[in-house]
Amino acid sequence: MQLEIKHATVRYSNSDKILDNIDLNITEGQFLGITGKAGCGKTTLLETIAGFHKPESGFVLLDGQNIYEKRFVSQSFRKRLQIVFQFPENQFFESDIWNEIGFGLKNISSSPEEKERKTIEAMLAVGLDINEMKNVSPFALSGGQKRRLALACAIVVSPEILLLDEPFSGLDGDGQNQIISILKDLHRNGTTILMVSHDPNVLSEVADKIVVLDAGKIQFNDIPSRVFADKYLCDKLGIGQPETKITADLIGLDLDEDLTYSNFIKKLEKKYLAAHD
Amino acid sequence: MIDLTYQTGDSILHRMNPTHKFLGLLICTIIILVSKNLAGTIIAAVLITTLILLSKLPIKKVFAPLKSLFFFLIMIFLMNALFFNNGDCLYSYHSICISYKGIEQGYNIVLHTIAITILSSIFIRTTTSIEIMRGIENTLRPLRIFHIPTKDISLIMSIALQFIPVFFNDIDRIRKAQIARGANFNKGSIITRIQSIFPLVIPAFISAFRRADELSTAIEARGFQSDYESFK
Amino acid sequence: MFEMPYTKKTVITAACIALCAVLPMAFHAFPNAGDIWLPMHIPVLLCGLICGPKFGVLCGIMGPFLSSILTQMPPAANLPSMILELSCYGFVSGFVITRIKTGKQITDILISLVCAMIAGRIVYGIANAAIFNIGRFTLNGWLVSSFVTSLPGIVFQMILIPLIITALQRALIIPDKY
Amino acid sequence: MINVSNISFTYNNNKKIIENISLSIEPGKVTAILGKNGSGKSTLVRLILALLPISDGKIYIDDIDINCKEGINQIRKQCGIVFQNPDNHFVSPIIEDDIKFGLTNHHVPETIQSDCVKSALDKVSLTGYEKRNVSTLSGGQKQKAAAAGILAVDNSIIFFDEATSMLDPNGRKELQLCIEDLRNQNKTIVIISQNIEDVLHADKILLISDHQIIKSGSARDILTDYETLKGAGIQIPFPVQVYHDLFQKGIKMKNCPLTSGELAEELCSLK
Repeated sequence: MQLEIKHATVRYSNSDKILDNIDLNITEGQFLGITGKAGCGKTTLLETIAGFHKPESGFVLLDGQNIYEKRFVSQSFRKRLQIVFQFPENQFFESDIWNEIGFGLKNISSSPEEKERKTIEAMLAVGLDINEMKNVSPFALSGGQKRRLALACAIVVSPEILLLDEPFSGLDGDGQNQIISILKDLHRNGTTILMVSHDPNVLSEVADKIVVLDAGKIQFNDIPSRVFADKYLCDKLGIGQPETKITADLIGLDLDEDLTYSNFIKKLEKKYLAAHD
Repeated sequence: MIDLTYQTGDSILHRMNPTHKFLGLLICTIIILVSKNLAGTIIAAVLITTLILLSKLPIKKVFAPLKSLFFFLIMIFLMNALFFNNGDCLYSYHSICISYKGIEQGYNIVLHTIAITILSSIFIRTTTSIEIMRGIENTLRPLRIFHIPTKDISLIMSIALQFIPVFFNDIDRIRKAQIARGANFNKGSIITRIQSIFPLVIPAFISAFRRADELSTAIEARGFQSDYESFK
Repeated sequence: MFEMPYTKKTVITAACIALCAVLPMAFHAFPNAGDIWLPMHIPVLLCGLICGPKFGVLCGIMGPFLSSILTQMPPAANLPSMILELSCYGFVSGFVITRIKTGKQITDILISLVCAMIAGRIVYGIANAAIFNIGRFTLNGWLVSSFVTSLPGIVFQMILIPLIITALQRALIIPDKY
Repeated sequence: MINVSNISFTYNNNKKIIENISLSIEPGKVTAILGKNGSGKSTLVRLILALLPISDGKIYIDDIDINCKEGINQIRKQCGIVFQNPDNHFVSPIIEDDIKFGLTNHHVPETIQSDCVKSALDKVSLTGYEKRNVSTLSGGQKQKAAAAGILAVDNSIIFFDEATSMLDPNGRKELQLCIEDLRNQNKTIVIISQNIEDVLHADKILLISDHQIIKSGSARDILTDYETLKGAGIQIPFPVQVYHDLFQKGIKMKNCPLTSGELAEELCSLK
């Protein structure tokens, strides 16, 4: 699977350029974080990749095929690539969860048994209890459950590429951890994930590489430790730094290329024990 | 605010007090409707030309609404000309009866309808929707003597205006979400296309009503005293 | 009618009026079965059913008016007959649902909808005849044609409106009737 | 001064949302109610503001019981609330008209309404936004305009019910700064939130879990108590998490840090 964006420029009907000459290459099985301050074009980039904004110039290629060409079959594209928008809770309409998740499958003609299996799989993946939830209405769920249901609706077609726009916004500590573990499982099973997020801590925890956008241009496309290296630049780009990096800099601890929390604790422990021997 | 029809400008009409404009429109419409004969149409024509000159609006824009009315007006004219029979038919073929009276009445109605359409088009293009709401609010005020809660009505109108851009974005987001899930809206037979309306309309109503529910709590918290109660 | 505080009914009516303007605009964008499903009628009927006859009439008057001044749809010429028809929808649906108690919500709703639609169509025919004073002969021609053309729309509304009401109740936005 | 004595609330008499909660909101202080989604904190606020009927228990504002007419008038006069969704607050597309709606409800004479609007907008640093259309504002600005609507009628107690949860980071910063300003104008502020960022500077925090207040105390008491926070499903502050994990590994810091600055000091003084 090869997803390339070649010098794409996107502009809404009368506004100035939202995305300006974007070149991006997404390889299979990658977990790519997308960040930047408000209005830098993060969501537009995600929606352009998902086929909602035809670039003025440049292309979006999936395995070499331009997804905006007329004869490009959108059904198969939807099967391979799914997008979950910010605050996705307002898309529900079915009378119960089972049909709500199954809606995605209805448009991709697969056999009833397979539909049954896939729907159960999706509910398990997002931690929704099958027999308790089967004929509960999607509108009667809590905020966190609705967010996980929206995720289930996307992963039921087992897409190769999953795009998420701020999946944690509006959730509490528990809700966020649940979504993170779901995304980590999906990534482990080989799904390529593109995630827009403001939270440097989560990005440095889960993302292999991070794209930083500013005024529609890509400023960085690198591993977290290099993206968050320079405090002054991070403040200027409005992306902030993960707390592990901030504290490590304050006490002069070298995290060498790995900003995750577990590594931070390991390094601290090593430094402390070394000082005592 | 989606003021698709408002043309920015600062002609006398744009600056005129919205209430007077609204009352003026109502009065002109009634005059045109009441004046059955040719005189009414001439007055209307003179009135419209002066208003168009005053408002400095592009002519094409003012006459735009007539395009969609074209067939409707022809139908009205034919209905009157062919089927109106009160006696003196020039030529009749069981129910069809062409008469002078019918034809005259036909083109009178058509001309009056055109006049009213242009008048309201001028009014809409020179007044923003918020000004229109204020105009209506003032015109309705005398109805308070019939115990009609006009303050509540004007609140409802201004809430409705404020909701329009919000609902528009909601529906757009719902549409994108459903397309992302594989729904397609313009392919397949009539049945599938009608069925494709459900995943849009139901969520649109749910999110609209949820917003209304939250807003009603908010205005209650802001000490909203309904007009209706104050009348009791 | 459902037991709800006055402020909630006023704001729901405002939402329905806004939807009368937004729905045709939003669904004009893509050609799915044209205007067969009559987007502007649904908010008025819902408003009548949920908030009662008074609010239903208000929605029936303000909805098309707001839509007309914002998007020229309906054009000023047939605004009066549209207002008469929709306010009749709002009033009759609200009036009937408060009167009948068949014990099952779905039947209450369907009966109120049927009465509202019949009354609405008749008023629309008479209003058009009066305004464009077409002779008596064409009046019933007009009535018959307006019923036939909007039959698919009527059937669609009979399916859609109960679905929306149950969904609203599940989402705890409006209370249960029984 | 609001006193709540063991109120509880059940939804259509089967689901218990609030169980026997007592609390008091002192004037001039910033009180925070912290709890995860569904713990009942938003319902608690709606009960205090008489927007929902209490199942049992009593709520007093300046010693007037709120479920009488006079009580409700006092609540409306003294309390204002900014809700979670910035779009579900406004009653008019123009900011000035929306603020005037609140002023008319509080019977403020027509003549001085414009100055009230102007001064309220200055207080939330939205000077000159009177004629602006609401749909052109950002999320953070909308919440500040909502706060302006409350300041205009001079409510002395202002509730923020998860007002930052739908905002992006700079919208959130904007609103947090605005809350800080209000604090200096010695307004009584009640912040309801699920993330610790909003409640760091509160004078008193009430921790809600499973429909009950399980702990109340200063910000430092609550936010450094690892077990209780974990039990209540709240995200643990980073310094407290580090303190706890190092403690597990036998490395003991003198006292539990709350800010990254304190954490750095503790770590340096470890050697």
